Amino acid sequence: MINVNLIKNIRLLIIFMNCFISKMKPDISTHIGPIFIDNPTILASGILGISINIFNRIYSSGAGAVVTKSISMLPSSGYDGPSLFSVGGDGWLNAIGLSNPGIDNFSKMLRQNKKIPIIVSLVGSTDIDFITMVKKLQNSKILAYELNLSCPHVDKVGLDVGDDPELVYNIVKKIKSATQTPIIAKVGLGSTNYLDTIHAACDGGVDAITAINTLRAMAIDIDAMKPILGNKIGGLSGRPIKTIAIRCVYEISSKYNIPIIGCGGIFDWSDAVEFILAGASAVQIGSVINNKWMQIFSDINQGLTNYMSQKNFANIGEMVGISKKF
Amino acid sequence: MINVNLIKNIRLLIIFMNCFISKMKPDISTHIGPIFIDNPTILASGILGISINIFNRIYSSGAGAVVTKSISMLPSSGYDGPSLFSVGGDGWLNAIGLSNPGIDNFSKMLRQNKKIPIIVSLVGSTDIDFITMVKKLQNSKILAYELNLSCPHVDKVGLDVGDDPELVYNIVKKIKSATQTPIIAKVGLGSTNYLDTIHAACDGGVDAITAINTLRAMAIDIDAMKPILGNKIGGLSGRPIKTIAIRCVYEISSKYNIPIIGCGGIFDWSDAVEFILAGASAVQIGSVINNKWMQIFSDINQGLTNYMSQKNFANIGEMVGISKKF
Amino acid sequence: MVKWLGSLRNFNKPYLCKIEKIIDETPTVRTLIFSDSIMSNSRPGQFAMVWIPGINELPMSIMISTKKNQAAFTVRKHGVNSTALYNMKLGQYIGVRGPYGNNFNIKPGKLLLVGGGTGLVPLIRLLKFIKTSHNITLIIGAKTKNEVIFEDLANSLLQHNQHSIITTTMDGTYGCKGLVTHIVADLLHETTFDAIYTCGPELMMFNVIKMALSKQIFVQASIERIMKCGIGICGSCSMNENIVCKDGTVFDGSYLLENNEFGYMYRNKSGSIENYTSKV
Amino acid sequence: MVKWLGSLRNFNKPYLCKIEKIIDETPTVRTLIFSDSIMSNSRPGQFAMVWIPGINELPMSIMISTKKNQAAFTVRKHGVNSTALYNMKLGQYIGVRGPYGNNFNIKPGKLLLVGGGTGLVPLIRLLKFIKTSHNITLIIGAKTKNEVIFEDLANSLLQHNQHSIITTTMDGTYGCKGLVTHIVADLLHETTFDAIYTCGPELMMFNVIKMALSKQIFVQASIERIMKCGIGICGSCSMNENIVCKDGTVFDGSYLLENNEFGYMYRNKSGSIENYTSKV
Ligand SMILES: Cc1cc2nc3c(=O)[nH]c(=O)nc-3n(C[C@H](O)[C@H](O)[C@H](O)COP(=O)(O)OP(=O)(O)OC[C@H]3O[C@@H](n4cnc5c(N)ncnc54)[C@H](O)[C@@H]3O)c2cc1C
Ligand SMILES: Cc1cc2nc3c(=O)[nH]c(=O)nc-3n(C[C@H](O)[C@H](O)[C@H](O)COP(=O)(O)OP(=O)(O)OC[C@H]3O[C@@H](n4cnc5c(N)ncnc54)[C@H](O)[C@@H]3O)c2cc1C
Ligand SMILES: Cc1cc2nc3c(=O)[nH]c(=O)nc-3n(C[C@H](O)[C@H](O)[C@H](O)COP(=O)(O)O)c2cc1C
Ligand SMILES: Cc1cc2nc3c(=O)[nH]c(=O)nc-3n(C[C@H](O)[C@H](O)[C@H](O)COP(=O)(O)O)c2cc1C
Ligand code: FES
Ligand code: FES
Repeated sequence: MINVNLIKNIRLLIIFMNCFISKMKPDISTHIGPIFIDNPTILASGILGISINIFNRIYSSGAGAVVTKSISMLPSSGYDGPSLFSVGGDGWLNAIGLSNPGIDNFSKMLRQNKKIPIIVSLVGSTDIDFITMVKKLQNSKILAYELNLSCPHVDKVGLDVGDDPELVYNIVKKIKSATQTPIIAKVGLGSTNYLDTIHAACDGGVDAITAINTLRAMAIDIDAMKPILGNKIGGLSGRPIKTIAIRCVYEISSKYNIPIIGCGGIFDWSDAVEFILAGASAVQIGSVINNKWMQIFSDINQGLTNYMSQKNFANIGEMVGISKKF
Repeated sequence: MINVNLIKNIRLLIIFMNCFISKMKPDISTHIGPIFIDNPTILASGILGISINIFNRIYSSGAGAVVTKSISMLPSSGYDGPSLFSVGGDGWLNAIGLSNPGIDNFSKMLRQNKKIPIIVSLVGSTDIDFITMVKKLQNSKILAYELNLSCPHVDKVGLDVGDDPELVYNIVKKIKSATQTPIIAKVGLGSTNYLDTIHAACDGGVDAITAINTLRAMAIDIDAMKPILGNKIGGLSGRPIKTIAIRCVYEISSKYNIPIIGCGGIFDWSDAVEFILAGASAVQIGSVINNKWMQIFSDINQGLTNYMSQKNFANIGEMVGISKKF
Repeated sequence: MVKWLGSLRNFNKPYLCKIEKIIDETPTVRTLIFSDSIMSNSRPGQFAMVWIPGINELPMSIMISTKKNQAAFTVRKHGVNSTALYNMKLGQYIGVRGPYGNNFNIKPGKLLLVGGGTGLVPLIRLLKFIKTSHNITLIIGAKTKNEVIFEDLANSLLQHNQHSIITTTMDGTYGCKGLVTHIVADLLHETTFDAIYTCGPELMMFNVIKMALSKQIFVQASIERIMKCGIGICGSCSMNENIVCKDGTVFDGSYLLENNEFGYMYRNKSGSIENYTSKV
Repeated sequence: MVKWLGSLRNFNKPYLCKIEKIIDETPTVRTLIFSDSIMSNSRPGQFAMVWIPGINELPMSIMISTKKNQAAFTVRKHGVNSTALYNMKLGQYIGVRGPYGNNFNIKPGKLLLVGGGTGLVPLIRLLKFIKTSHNITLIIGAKTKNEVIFEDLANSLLQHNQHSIITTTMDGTYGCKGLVTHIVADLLHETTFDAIYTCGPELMMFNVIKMALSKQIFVQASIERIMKCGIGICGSCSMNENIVCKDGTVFDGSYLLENNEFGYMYRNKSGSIENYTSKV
């Protein structure tokens, strides 16, 4: 009897301690379909993501993963400047024009990667573009591919592809049969229904969706009487787009059973929480890097951990999409 | 000889004085196709525009015209609250749900209008809805009709109509044959290409375009873990959407030869100028009314006048779309 | 660089507050108390928009609490939404945004406060702002005995002032019998005041204002209309050319009497005109 | 309520300034002067992004003006864009945003400043911040006589200091003959300094740093890379793990020597690596 009681008590103690520990330290690792990362903060594409050294610095600063600049078949210098400026309210307009060193230079560099969870963003016009690039990268350590179907200011790529669900279906399907590496489709708001693009990507077998890219926008200087961006039209990022991005994540997760990475206007941990409650399994951090610098990843992870403790969430999975219950 | 010289001098003097006067006081009246107003600031639909007394107060405060709340066939109480709140950065989310007293109550009231340039906003699902409402208003003094093809958060009206170019064509065409009063189509960014909607409206004979309405968006409270708006999803207005609205006005005016009323995120005179340089012949003022109250109309007109003097514009027509020259 | 002030409170976004105490005032009226320094510092006559998460949002006059940094709402269960608010439990959260609207202009001297039902809320807050030199007469109107609210609270708030509290019920089960307006008429017959403040049913306020003005007494009333935004954007609270949430809710009586909607009609949630007279 | 600070200047948006004065420094270098109190107060080493409306935007070190509240850019015509800036006329507008980047850490004592071409700009601004107790040696490097800039200006800025200005041209048409680095080597042979600051062609800086560190002298250099955003978002200015526009542009020499891209390679506008050696 005494023994049994003792065992019971020890068991209770262990359960109690586990509760206590899990309450003290919620688990912020997250599964985005087949993709697993230590924490849900990911560097967004096009932000600083140009070299292994930078990826390493950002990963060491606390990011769960990093997305590269969107890489294309050939090197590109991008547009004339101004290519990025503030529109106030922590909003930014950019028309970098997808400058990148091209797949050959980039794949050479990526072969050096040993330990960083790198998501390679690819941009192209045809299924052949994408397949070719994926093949060139097959010997590198890559966490996933992100297909940029949503850059709003470069012709024939990005949104011009994303706006064509059939093409999206083809691209995704062909890449899926060419590689085991998970595929993420990054969508934005173009001139067709972005939900159709997602539908097509899902049919093609995509593993996750990133939503959203920047929104087509512009600014005119009233003294110069000219558009400011070198390319005149560009993409709006930062705070102003958050409520639109939240709506998209909520809509996608209400309609499709696909893991989502939320992106757009995340500024602090509470924004990250909002995205997760809306249905995202992870988040991407873009323009805010200017204000908060690389510190932002660990700041968000810390805030998220505190929130989870306070609200008694043991892991991210419990939180994902919970606002849809109401 | 002396006489001739004197006459010459007087002539020169008059020309000089005219220059001087026109330089001192640019003309801010504006033509929006067949619509002529004393100044280019118009109260946007859904903002305070509920009664003749309010219209009168706003007109007296300096607005060039006022747009009514969107009126539907039947009275509607709108959505449960919260139906409007701030998302920071002078951005607002709303889902009022097109509450309005219905065409019968409204047309009765409108018959009292003697002198106010009132643009009546109409919302409906079919051409018959619109025609019926126009007929009920035919004995009232109305400057123009604005067709709400763009409310982003009420089913079967607004964007659900605007996203269907064929329906838009039909509606515009039928109203045009039923009334002499000018027709404005108000567009927004829905799930099809808004430029197709404009194309259809132009084919149907529309007189002007208002761009843009609010953008579909939402916010979740991370403590309540619930969407905040009673309707969950609503429309984003205010500063955050300005650069998107400017882009739309610039795009429309680059592509179609149709007068445009710019709307979205106008906060002060410099924003109004930016819209005019992008291609708008007039502007609508919405959410900023909360910060600046009714004063905003004369403030903008004053700032615009100063700007025009400084840049030597004699009238609004000279400014419209001038940024496209570059 | 334009710095984002996101870390400061955004007064125009619902801010969640935990209900820390509930007082049952009458069988149908409750006071919900919560901590919030911003609401606790609001001026008399100001209101908040109160979010009952998942249900609706309602305008509520901001009630005082006896504790520091606290505020409260006193709600009568009425339709679905006020009943949902009334039914909120201890520890649950409500969202508040505001405070909104202007406030009573408190004159020195001898003041008459005339409140009916939950219309007493802004008058109770007014009592928090008076000086000991003020002489206060407070009329508390109710339908019946168990609907009388705030009598003890008012007594304790007025302990350092020369004052009198008159309670009146329509059925005479407590205090005087009859309408609030009868008491006012009697009082104005006997004495005079430096100012009168009133909040309650619109017809009551209408009559109080007429009586006050006939005696040339400064009078202000706090007006209720349907409010959806509370901040002067949606127009639902309009009363003639006035936007009650922004121009008011407190108006001078003289101004109100010129407004031909006041006392006669209001707009329902669709914005259609409805008449008070048909409803009373 | 979160108040919008739109009326304050947004430092990250191009702000138009009128060109008020133009100085032809050499047949290919001009200084464009404009009024702007924010730029005029920038620290030595800081740069601005300069918009030539309708053409392009370029990073430019912020040059001083002798007048208050003014600043300037000193531009060498080079490719299309710098030539467009060079060709701007009096009264025309350029857009400026910034100032960006960190600044030189000015030590007390005896300082050596080593500048080549328009790399002299941040060093001239540094002279605005020195105290009369500073002893300054300034080396002005140029290819040939008519490319020597800022000699008179530096003399007048240094009039209250113990100082010496050494000019050197590669072809010996003015001042000493030979590379800047030869002068530095000679100087370090004879004397020592409390700190060395350098800006100019990267290989020149690389050699100056090596010499300084071999004598254990504190040295800082201001680095140029392709800059598209100037504010640490686009990544185009990266040099190994450093983001030059945000971590720099000023770095300690000891740190730079550990960076295996410094002195050897940079990224072109597409982000592809190019070698300096192949270009010099
Ligand atoms: C500034 C302001 C302050 C308020 N302060 C308080 C307060 O402190 N305590 C409190 O209990 N209530 C207060 N109210 C009233 C409250 O906001 C609700 O209107 C009331 O509780 C009824 O809401 P409901 O949704 O439950 O009823 P509903 O179902 O909305 O309404 C029931 C009936 O009342 C009518 N009605 C609703 N609101 C009004 C109105 N404003 N004027 C005229 N008729 C109306 C409806 O048309 C309907 O016929 C205040 C209102 C305003 C505008
Ligand atoms: C922080 C900073 C401060 C600067 N300050 C000044 C200044 O005060 N005065 C001034 O005249 N210029 C300055 N520059 C250089 C200037 O921004 C332009 O790069 C230069 O004027 C050439 O521009 P361009 O477009 O006319 O030539 P381009 O046509 O762009 O270039 C011509 C060639 O130079 C190469 N190149 C361009 N920029 C760089 C670079 N940063 N590093 C290496 N190679 C490059 C290009 O790849 C190309 O081969 C500065 C640059 C930086 C980053
Ligand atoms: C300067 C800049 C460059 C970008 N480049 C890319 C890109 O190459 N590929 C891509 O998919 N998204 C690109 N984006 C979009 C971001 O990845 C992100 O989707 C967007 O900025 C919204 O997030 P944010 O609001 O946090 O910045 C870029 C954004 C910025 C600001
Ligand atoms: C509370 C509110 C109600 C609105 N109601 C309508 C409406 O009934 N019909 C309509 O066409 N637009 C409506 N709108 C959109 C505005 O007319 C305007 O297009 C939008 O707010 C963008 O302008 P702003 O940024 O200046 O507010 C509404 C906007 C708000 C904020
Ligand atoms: S409640 Fe919306 S304007 Fe008053
Ligand atoms: S120039 Fe963009 S990060 Fe440095």
